[in-house]
Amino acid sequence: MTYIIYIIVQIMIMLLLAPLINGIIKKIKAFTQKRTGPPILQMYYDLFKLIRKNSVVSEASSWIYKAAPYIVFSTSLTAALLVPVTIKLVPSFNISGDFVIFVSILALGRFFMMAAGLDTGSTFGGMGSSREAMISSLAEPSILVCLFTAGLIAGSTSLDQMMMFMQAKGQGIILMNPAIILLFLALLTIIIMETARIPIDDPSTHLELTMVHEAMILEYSGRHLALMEYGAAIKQLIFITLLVNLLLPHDQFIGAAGLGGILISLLIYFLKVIVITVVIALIEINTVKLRLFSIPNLAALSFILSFLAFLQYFLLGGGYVQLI
Amino acid sequence: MGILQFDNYIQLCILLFFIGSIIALGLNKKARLCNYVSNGISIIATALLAFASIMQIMGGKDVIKLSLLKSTLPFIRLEMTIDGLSAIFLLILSLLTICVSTYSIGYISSYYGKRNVGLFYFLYMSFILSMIFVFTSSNAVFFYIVWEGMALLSYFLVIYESERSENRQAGTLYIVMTHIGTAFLLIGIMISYSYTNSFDLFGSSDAIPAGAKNVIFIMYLLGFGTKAGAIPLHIWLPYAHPAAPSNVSALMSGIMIKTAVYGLIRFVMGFLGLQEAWWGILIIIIGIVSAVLGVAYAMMETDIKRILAYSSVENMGIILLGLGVSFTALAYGNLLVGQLALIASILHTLNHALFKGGLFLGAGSVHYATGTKDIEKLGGLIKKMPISALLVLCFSLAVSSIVPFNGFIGEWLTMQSIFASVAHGKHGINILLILGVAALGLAGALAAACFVRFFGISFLGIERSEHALKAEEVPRSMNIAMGILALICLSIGIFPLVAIKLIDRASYGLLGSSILDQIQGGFLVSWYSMEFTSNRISSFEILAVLVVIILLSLLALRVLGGKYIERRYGTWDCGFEALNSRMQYTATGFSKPIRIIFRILFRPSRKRSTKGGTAYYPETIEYTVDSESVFEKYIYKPVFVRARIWSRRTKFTVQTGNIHNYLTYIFITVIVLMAYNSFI
Amino acid sequence: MSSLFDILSVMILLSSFVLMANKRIKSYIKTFRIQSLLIAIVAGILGIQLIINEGRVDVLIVCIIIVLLKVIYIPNLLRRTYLGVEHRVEKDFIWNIPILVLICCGLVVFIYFSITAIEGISEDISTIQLVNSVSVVLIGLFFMISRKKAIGLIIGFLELENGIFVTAMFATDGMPFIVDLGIFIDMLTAVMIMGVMVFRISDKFDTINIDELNKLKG
Amino acid sequence: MSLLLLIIPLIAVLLFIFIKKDYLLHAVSISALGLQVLLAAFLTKDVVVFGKVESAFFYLDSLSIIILDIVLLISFFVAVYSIQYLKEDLRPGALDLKKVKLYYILMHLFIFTMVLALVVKNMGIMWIAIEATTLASVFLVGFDNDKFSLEAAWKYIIICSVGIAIAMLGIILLHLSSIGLLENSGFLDWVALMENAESLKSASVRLAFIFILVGFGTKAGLAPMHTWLPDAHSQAPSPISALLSGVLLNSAMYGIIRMTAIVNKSLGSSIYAGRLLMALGILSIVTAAFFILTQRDLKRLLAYSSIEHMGIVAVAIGFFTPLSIYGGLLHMINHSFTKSMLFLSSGTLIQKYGTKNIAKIKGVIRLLPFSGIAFLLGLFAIAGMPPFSIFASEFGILISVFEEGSYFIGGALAILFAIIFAGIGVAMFRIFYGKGEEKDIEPGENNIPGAVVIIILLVIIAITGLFMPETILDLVYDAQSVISGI
Repeated sequence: MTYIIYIIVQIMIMLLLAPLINGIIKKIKAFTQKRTGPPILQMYYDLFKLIRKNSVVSEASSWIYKAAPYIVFSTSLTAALLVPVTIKLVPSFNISGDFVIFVSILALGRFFMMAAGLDTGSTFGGMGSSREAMISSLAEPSILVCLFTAGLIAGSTSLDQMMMFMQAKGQGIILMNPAIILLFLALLTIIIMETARIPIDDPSTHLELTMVHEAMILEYSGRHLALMEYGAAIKQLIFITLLVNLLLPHDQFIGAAGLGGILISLLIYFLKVIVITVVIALIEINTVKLRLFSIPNLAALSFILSFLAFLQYFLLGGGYVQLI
Repeated sequence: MGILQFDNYIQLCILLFFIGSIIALGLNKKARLCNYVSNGISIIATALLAFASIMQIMGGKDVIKLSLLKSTLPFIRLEMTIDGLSAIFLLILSLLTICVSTYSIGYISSYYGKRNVGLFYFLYMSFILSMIFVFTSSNAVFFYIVWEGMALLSYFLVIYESERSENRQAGTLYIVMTHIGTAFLLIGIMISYSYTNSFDLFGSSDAIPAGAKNVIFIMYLLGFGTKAGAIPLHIWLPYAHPAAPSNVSALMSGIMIKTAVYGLIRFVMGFLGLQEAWWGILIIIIGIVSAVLGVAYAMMETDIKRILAYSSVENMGIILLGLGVSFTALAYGNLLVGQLALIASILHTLNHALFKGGLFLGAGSVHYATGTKDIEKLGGLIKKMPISALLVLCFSLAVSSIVPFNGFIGEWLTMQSIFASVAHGKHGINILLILGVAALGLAGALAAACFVRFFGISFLGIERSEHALKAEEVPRSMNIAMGILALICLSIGIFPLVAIKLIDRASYGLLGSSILDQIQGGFLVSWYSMEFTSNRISSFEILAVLVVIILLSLLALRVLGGKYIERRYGTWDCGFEALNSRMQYTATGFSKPIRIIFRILFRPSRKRSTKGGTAYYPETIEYTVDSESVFEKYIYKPVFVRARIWSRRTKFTVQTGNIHNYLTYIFITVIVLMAYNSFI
Repeated sequence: MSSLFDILSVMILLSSFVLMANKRIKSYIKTFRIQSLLIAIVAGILGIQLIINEGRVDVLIVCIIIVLLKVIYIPNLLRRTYLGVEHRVEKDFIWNIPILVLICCGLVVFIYFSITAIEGISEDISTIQLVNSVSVVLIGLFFMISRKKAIGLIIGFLELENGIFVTAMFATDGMPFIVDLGIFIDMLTAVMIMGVMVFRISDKFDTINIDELNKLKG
Repeated sequence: MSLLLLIIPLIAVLLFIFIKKDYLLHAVSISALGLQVLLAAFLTKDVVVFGKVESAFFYLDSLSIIILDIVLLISFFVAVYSIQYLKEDLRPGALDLKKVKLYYILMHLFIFTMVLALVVKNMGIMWIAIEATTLASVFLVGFDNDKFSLEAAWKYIIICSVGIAIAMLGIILLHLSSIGLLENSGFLDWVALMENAESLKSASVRLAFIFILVGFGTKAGLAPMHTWLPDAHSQAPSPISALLSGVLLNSAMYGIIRMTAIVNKSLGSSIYAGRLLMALGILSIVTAAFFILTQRDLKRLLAYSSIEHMGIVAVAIGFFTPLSIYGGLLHMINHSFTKSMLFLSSGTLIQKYGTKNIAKIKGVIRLLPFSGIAFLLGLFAIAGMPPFSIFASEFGILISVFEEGSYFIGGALAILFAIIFAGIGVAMFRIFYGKGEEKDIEPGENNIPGAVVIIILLVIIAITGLFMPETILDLVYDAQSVISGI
């Protein structure tokens, strides 16, 4: 029973919260540019409108093109199930998954997205796919090393186990631990790379020289486009959730169990997400988009941060958990 | 019991292949009959083999010993022993061979009247037979003989389409490389013989001193590494695999290069025993390099089968990585991690056999339908051959280690074993292992990119040439064969425990440890989570959730958005008249960002030439990119060229043609020998 | 008696130096005749000695054969061959004569040292005889190396055989007779074949300078 | 019976002189060799039963009978092959009876001399016979009578004569070492020398070995005295190349083996002779390995391969353990069959294409379905691929080397074999496939009896790799104990 409640809560929060993040970021950006900007809930309106519109489908395309949005959307949601928004709710018998399968599920979505980009026969789609392929290849080692290190610290590769460990170890060590700080920075960089934000990609542009994510979904319209956008937003939220719940755990501060505890926990979670959102927005405001071939530098940065985190942890030598 | 004993099945299988190959040669005038008969025989024989090997694994811990004809020469013994390890590799062989033989029924039909089908099947069956012998021989000499026989037969299969000069060159390169590798193997075997006085692979290696074991290990590594296509010994692989007919490529890539994995396990783990940690470390390094560079090179190719061949290098890298982790763990006395990594490695071997076999068959189908292997000339095939496309898509997902296919399971287990190893590990190695994790990530992502490119460029979009336009769906038998493979891939992906338990049982005899206690959930209810203590996954659940979410989202869209109405329209072409295939992204263009980032590996050279018109508005622009493997360019070519030059030069300075020089040689020899005689 | 053989062996060695110092093919043939004569004298003395001591006549027969073959027949044959093929006189040797002779001296010194370094070699044969006769063999080989024309090579070969023969004489009082006979037949055939080939070479290549025969290489 | 073996070829030679019809020439040639093979079979039986066949003049034990059998068998095959070969060779003009006659006379004399070298007891006579092999075969090498073959023949006779003369010096020194020990009749007698080896004077024996090694080594094609070999093998008619390579080299090697046995027994250890043999052997293998790589002439390549294999035999004999000698003798047998098969098929090939240049030959398998495939498989065989017979003996030799603890030599050998394989592969494999420019060559075998012979030889080398008849193995083992005394 808790299992089903967990799934419902998890999915609902993701569905409801994800478009808000984009709204907040856009609002902050507009604010700094002395504009009013779109309403904070604009993305909800967009999605709702898109869903009701008819779709235009390219004559050159095949079933891959039509299947891709569903797969992208649902892989995002499935991945979301592996990243609990609050530990308080996690059932003892969780949906089974660790960080490897987490990465793999997202890869499934990305695979179809890139394939769909090639399916229409459009130049832009291919270009977007090609660039996405490069960026994802560069990001993946960092993600794995980062999560692997976190897993080593926690003694498990399972994401919820890792989160539980982090908060069980409590207040003291987490923020003071250099390994954790480095991991935090690495994961933050990864979020920027994975969610197609400036300085990697500009989600608001449609200039072919700079597009990555938008180029892949250029041909989409109607409900397909809605699913694609929604999936991307959810993916962004997943990564933020991962960051805040893994490296800034909060549940240990809440003693109370039961419904009250869960609600408080969720509230703190919202706050943390918004804080990170603001941080991302600030980063986006203060940087310019990188040249495509400067992206490896950023990827290398995040990899080095993860690697250093591993080394830090490794040199400090603490907290091995006997696995077998 | 008599006939029911399963060693009889293996003998029967060997006999069937032997007879079958001769029948095939006899029927070379009747191509169609030969095709059906040969494939029938090999399907039956491999089915027997599959049955026998499963029986062996399930049946018990004791081994089957067989002996073939007795050789009269004193040091040659043709003995076979089938233990769990042999059986699991035989199972891999038989699974793939059944499918490949089914596939061949359709595929070879295009050879009727053009080529000697009888000869083909003679070689094909002898090749399979030689691989069976490799997996079962219990004597190093017999192993060596069949190993060379396998190389020889596969050489003839590589040059089977010998009218193309690149095939001939590929064949020569292949046989030369593999023979040089085998020379090292021979040295290893000989050194170990000189201490133990026995060629028995199941014997004891206690008599060999530690220093000699190190040398032997290096020799085995060089020998098997060449066959495995491990970088930097891989250069033959991307030439030889594409050159063979596709069904043979499937066997070569699916099984033949796995004989190296078998050899490493059998010779090093089984016979030598693991004493030095650096053995494993060396293998890990080779694995990492092969995994990353293999797929990076795959990304640059435009020939379907070369992409697949390089991808094989990558997967061999992952397998070797697992094996290296296992070796290291065992050297440190960590049996359980060793066993886990070994299982990971063998499981990935199985997986790779299945999906790479399937991909090569898919490449064969594409070649069959379009007559070209150049993906720049393909496109839009998904509409012409939907079933093949779907199956190739499945294999592509599997090779990119994406859930819910089997490739993911292998990678997951490898990752788990690294995790367990690091958590236990000695300090220095951990840094290497974390690089292994990064390499797995990079290789996985690049593989996904590479296979999106492979699938996207050749099956999606608009047809790029006449070849693609005239394509039709391939004969049913070919799709059935690939379908079976895809099904097995999916089932292993969803119910991995069946395979894992089988491998665990099979390799029990080797280390005497089992990880089964560490896994929760019974054998029959294997869709339960695959749990390794607290790290559990269940691809079944993930798949179920995925499907449910897709269905729910369809429902939700229906409710919220009303009926789905679509309008077919041309792709947006920026307002030009008509989009045509030449405006599509090309495979070369697709890989450009990666080519530029990793330019140190590829050394790309670009050439742009314009023709006609003015400088600003030329009529045609030709843009070619050449990328060459750094290993070929900077290691093999210089060595080879230098050797040739040196050889030519010394040849003419020694063998000058002048009789005075020749007499001088004799004169000097006499003097030198006299000096030796009197002064030494 | 041994001292007489010593003197003869030195003379044979000397004759091979003279041969090496010769410049013209005609003079090679003359010197070779003299060398063979010296060997025949050795064989004659040895033969008479053996008849007196043991009643063996074979060495004396060998002596006669040597006179017939090496002193009379083969030099004449070579002379005829030479006259048949040589049209103009050219320099025939690769280096200066003094250098060649000096190398030969070095050779003798080397052979002296290398043979005396072996313990127990001189139990049955005086060292000087062995050194001299082996030196003749190697000087013969060196002569072949140093001469460009085909006939020079044949002479060198014959000198080499002379050296071997003289070694056999000194070392073992002659080989079993049938062996000796066989050797002579072989040698005669060899020289005749070589002579025929010189004609053919002269035919095909218009020269008997065998440095021209260098098409087969590598 | 040995005498009969020697008389038959002489009678055949006499007959050749008087016969006027070409088919009679072929018939006499074949029947003479057939008779000799039969005789050899009887002799072999005797040797197997009694251990040796000895008379005042002749001596045959298992060592010499093995080589004798090889000589006669291969000569027989070559004779069969020659029939059609000569017809093809002389096709452009009318059949030149004189040339055929000359060919047969010389060939049978050549065989006669080789048989003589093997059956006699006296080392001096054996020397004479080996010198006579050169004299008999020199005009065979120069049979084509053009500039190249003349040059080859000239080099052949000069170098081999010099070499053999040096061997004579060694024989004299050996004689010297036995003076006062053996009776006059026992002078230069194999058996007597072998029996009394321990009491020979070691100083002369050592010196003698050097000269004999250089001398017979020249004839056996050991580097650096091998220089005549590529020229002679490549310029001779292919059947003669087969004889030279498959048989003649063995006869010379036979002398070295006998001598090594005596020296080792006399000195009481195999180190002295072993080092020299190994040095020359490895030098030969290295030479061949690097010269094969860029070889352009089909038959020169095969000739270098012969040098390699003689080097291998020399190394095996150099180690002088029972197993290494066993392997070495087996290797001589295997090499003879394989190499003569290769030379014969190369003859067919060269006649077909009219060139020996590897670069100009293409599509052999298409044009010559039997000889071509046999040639290809023969190349694999000669490079030591299992299951062909060369592999088995190379393997045995390697085992013996490693058993002795000579890892570096063993490793070097294994790698050199691989390099040679690479060389052969790079140089030769391309000739088998593809289409040549010469369209006017029509496919099909011209030399049918030749093709049959080649296939028979191929079957022999393919089967004996794993299933050598036990009788032969026993014989080889006996020969091994004759040499090593163990």
